[in-house]
Amino acid sequence: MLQLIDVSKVYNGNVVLRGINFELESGFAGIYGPNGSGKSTMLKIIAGIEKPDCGRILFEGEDIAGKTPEEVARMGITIVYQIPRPFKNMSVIENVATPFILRVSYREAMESAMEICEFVGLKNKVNLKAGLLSQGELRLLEIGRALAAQPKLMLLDEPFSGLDVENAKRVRRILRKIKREGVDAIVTAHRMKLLRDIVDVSYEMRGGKIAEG
Amino acid sequence: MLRADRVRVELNGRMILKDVTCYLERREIMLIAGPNGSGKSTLLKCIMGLMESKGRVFLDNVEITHLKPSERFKMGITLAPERLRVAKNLTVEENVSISGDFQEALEIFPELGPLAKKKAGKLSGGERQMVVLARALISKPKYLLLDEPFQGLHKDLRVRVVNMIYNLSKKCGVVVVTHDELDEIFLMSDKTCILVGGEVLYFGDSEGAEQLMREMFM
Amino acid sequence: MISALLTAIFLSFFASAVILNYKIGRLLNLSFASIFTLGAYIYFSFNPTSALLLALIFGGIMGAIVSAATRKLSVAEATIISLGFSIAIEESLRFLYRTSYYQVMETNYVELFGEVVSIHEMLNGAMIVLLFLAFAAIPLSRRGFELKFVEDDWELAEMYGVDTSRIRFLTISISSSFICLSGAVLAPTQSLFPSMGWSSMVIAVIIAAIAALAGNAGLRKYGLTIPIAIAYTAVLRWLL
Amino acid sequence: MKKDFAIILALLLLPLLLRSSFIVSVATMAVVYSILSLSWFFMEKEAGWTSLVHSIPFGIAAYALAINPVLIIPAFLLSLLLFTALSLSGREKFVFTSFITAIVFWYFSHYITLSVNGGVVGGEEGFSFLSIGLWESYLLSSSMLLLFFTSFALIRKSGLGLKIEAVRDDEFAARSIGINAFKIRIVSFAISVFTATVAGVCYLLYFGHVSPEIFSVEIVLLPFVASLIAGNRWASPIIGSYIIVVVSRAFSGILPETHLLIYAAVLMLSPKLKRWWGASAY
Repeated sequence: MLQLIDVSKVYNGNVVLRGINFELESGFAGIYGPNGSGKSTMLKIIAGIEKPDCGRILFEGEDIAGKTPEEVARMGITIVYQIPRPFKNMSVIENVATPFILRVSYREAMESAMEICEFVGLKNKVNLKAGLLSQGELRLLEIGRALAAQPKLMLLDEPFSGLDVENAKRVRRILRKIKREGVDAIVTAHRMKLLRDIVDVSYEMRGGKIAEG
Repeated sequence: MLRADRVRVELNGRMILKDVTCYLERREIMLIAGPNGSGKSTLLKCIMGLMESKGRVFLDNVEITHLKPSERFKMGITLAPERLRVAKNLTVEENVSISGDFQEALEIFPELGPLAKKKAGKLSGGERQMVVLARALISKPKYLLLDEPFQGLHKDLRVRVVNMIYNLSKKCGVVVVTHDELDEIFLMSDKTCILVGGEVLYFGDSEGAEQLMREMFM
Repeated sequence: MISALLTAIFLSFFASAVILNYKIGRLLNLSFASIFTLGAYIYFSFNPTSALLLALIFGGIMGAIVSAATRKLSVAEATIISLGFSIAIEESLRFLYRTSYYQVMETNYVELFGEVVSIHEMLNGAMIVLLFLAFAAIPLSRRGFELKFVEDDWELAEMYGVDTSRIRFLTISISSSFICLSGAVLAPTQSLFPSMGWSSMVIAVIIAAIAALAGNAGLRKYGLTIPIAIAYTAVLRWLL
Repeated sequence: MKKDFAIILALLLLPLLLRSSFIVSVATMAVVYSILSLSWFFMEKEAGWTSLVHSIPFGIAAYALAINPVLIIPAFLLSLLLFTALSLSGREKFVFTSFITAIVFWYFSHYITLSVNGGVVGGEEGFSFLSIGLWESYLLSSSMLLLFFTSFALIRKSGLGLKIEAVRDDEFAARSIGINAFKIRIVSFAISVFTATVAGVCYLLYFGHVSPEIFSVEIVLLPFVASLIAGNRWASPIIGSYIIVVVSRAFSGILPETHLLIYAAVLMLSPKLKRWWGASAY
């Protein structure tokens, strides 16, 4: 369903991605590698936030390399940022309801948002301003908001970074639930260990190159 | 001794640092580890005085909490900031000579020689990191705070910087913040401070942190 | 032609002050409009020599107050505060001087390159050129290097031992003092009313914006204000 | 929100009970400026843009109606285009690009002239139009104020409101969940500009005359000052407008420019006031 063909990216003279070839048919794919290896850049390029310098990105047979972030999002690809970007002056439930608004009425959106809040375990904080959440709760909120966009493919950029053991476990549980629901995802992490039990296939990224491993 | 005493930072109603206390002597290396967003860089900024915070900071038993960053610099604290921070429209030479003599920087990183007249904004990541490090090193600090010093560096350069940190610790205190490639720095550090979500999870001798570090990062 | 050139130099001087304040003080200093007017009013309230001195002092004091009031604020907030000061000065002038002044100086005219120019205008021009050169000399001075660093990344400069708050304070005070002086110098050739400074202010901001678009490095952007100001006055003369 | 509505209703009904033409004339002025301030407040609080250029949709609308009522639509579109163009400079710079634009426009507004039957009208003098009478314009503008106030309350509890707020808080995050941020920005501008346009129409229908003074710094700053002076609720811009109009009327005999001194004070204290009212700065 997603296919990257010879994708490269250069930032002021630094080659970040060199000829990435990557394919995901279904399920969860994990990418691990050290900082600066290009994991985040690859996800950003898929999500349309960065433009690749060359190469093609096929999603369900269509080339999405030149599309804007909102077009890509509407096709069913949603990104969860490494550093959470909540709508910080809106309440938790409004944050989650916003993606639903594009499809359904206000009331239905709020109801569905409530379900999602329950799903990610933020049910008792729905009326709190998002800016007041802790780091772990913000990550859950981000995942909830991404789910609310009803994606076919989720891009999770280091979902475990910045979390203590307890919150990391919560995120892991939620990712497993998402997997059971049949959503596909690409997940990145520092170490393979973090991903081992949730991904179907894992890749290693180093110096802008990707290899199965 | 450089000591941060119950440093606390609140931003828009959210706690970024919760009563962090840590200290190091001169001729020691302290590693500050922790996941992204756990407040490591914020702690360094508080020690440097770049951020408003509650709590106190002492340098050799003198309280410096109310001093400006420029005054703290003159007392011997230098910060090499993260994200390859250079003055983009200034040349490499100008960038470095804010804190000392450019010739000394050349002794540390001869690679900067041919780049002297180039705008720092046009450098690659590794070259920028060299500028950042050179600028910090030639200021002859008593305490050096390094925020992600290995960002953008290649393998061989990384080894050089690790050795440099070790040599530096013979005469000054070094604080290193990093969340990547911990092994080499961890093994030579005297103290370790692990931050998670703005709280100190562990602070003390590095030997005692080994088990925890292996669990969390390695 | 020559008087147009003098206007252009005045405008580029004003624009340079705006850029300097924006880069180092991190605010669009709208209080310049009224500080300029203040200078002109001071000229009419005292004898010429002491007026020039008083303008320098008053301008400096106003600048110091503005700088103190806008410390550690975002650009937008600081700009709005400087606008508040501008209106406060303007209204105080309106309150103190119920009438407007207009004075035509009796002066001798000389012919220069086939054009009649008043001696007074020439003198004014010379003063403004001197002020402009003084401005241009700041980046070349010993402090100039630190200034350049502050312009580019003030936080970095602060952590490497540059006292940015002092530099900011001095920059805003000195430039305000110069603007006030230029108001006093130009007063005899202008009609006076409390909002007279605004037209120069607005033109200066536009020139500064164009110059800042064109170049970001050190002295060049100040130098660039001259051709832009000349082009501006030329267009204006052609239009009207 | 209900409390705000009650306050406004009380403010609007009071002059009707007192039945004094003087009070109604002051109140009408306050209501017209309230609509303007409310349009500004919508853009500041809901969409996150601090504008100092609301005098333009307000003034252009009045001018357009005075010259030829058909021109209202191009006037609205022109203002919207201007807002959009200025917003390209980014949120932080919008404050001063908009201010400078407003001032430049004020200068040029003195040259808006028309030749009618061989004579030239406009310029410094401005244009005249029919006034619909005191009581009529009071009823018209207060019903407009109520209408806009309730529709803003409804918008905030709707999908559009959520989208506008999402774009305000984090444009990038909003885009990556599929919201067309630029379109939403223009929609929020259109709402604000439309409200200001209606305010301009009410202004002209009441005074029956419009001159370049409508573009002056005073009008530029009025919504900003009015919204800051009385808190950070949705009723604040309206209460603030009442305060400014009443104060400048009360002191008009002693010191005609009193309200400008208030402006200066509010501007100088603006960050303090914002913190005091607990408004977050964008």
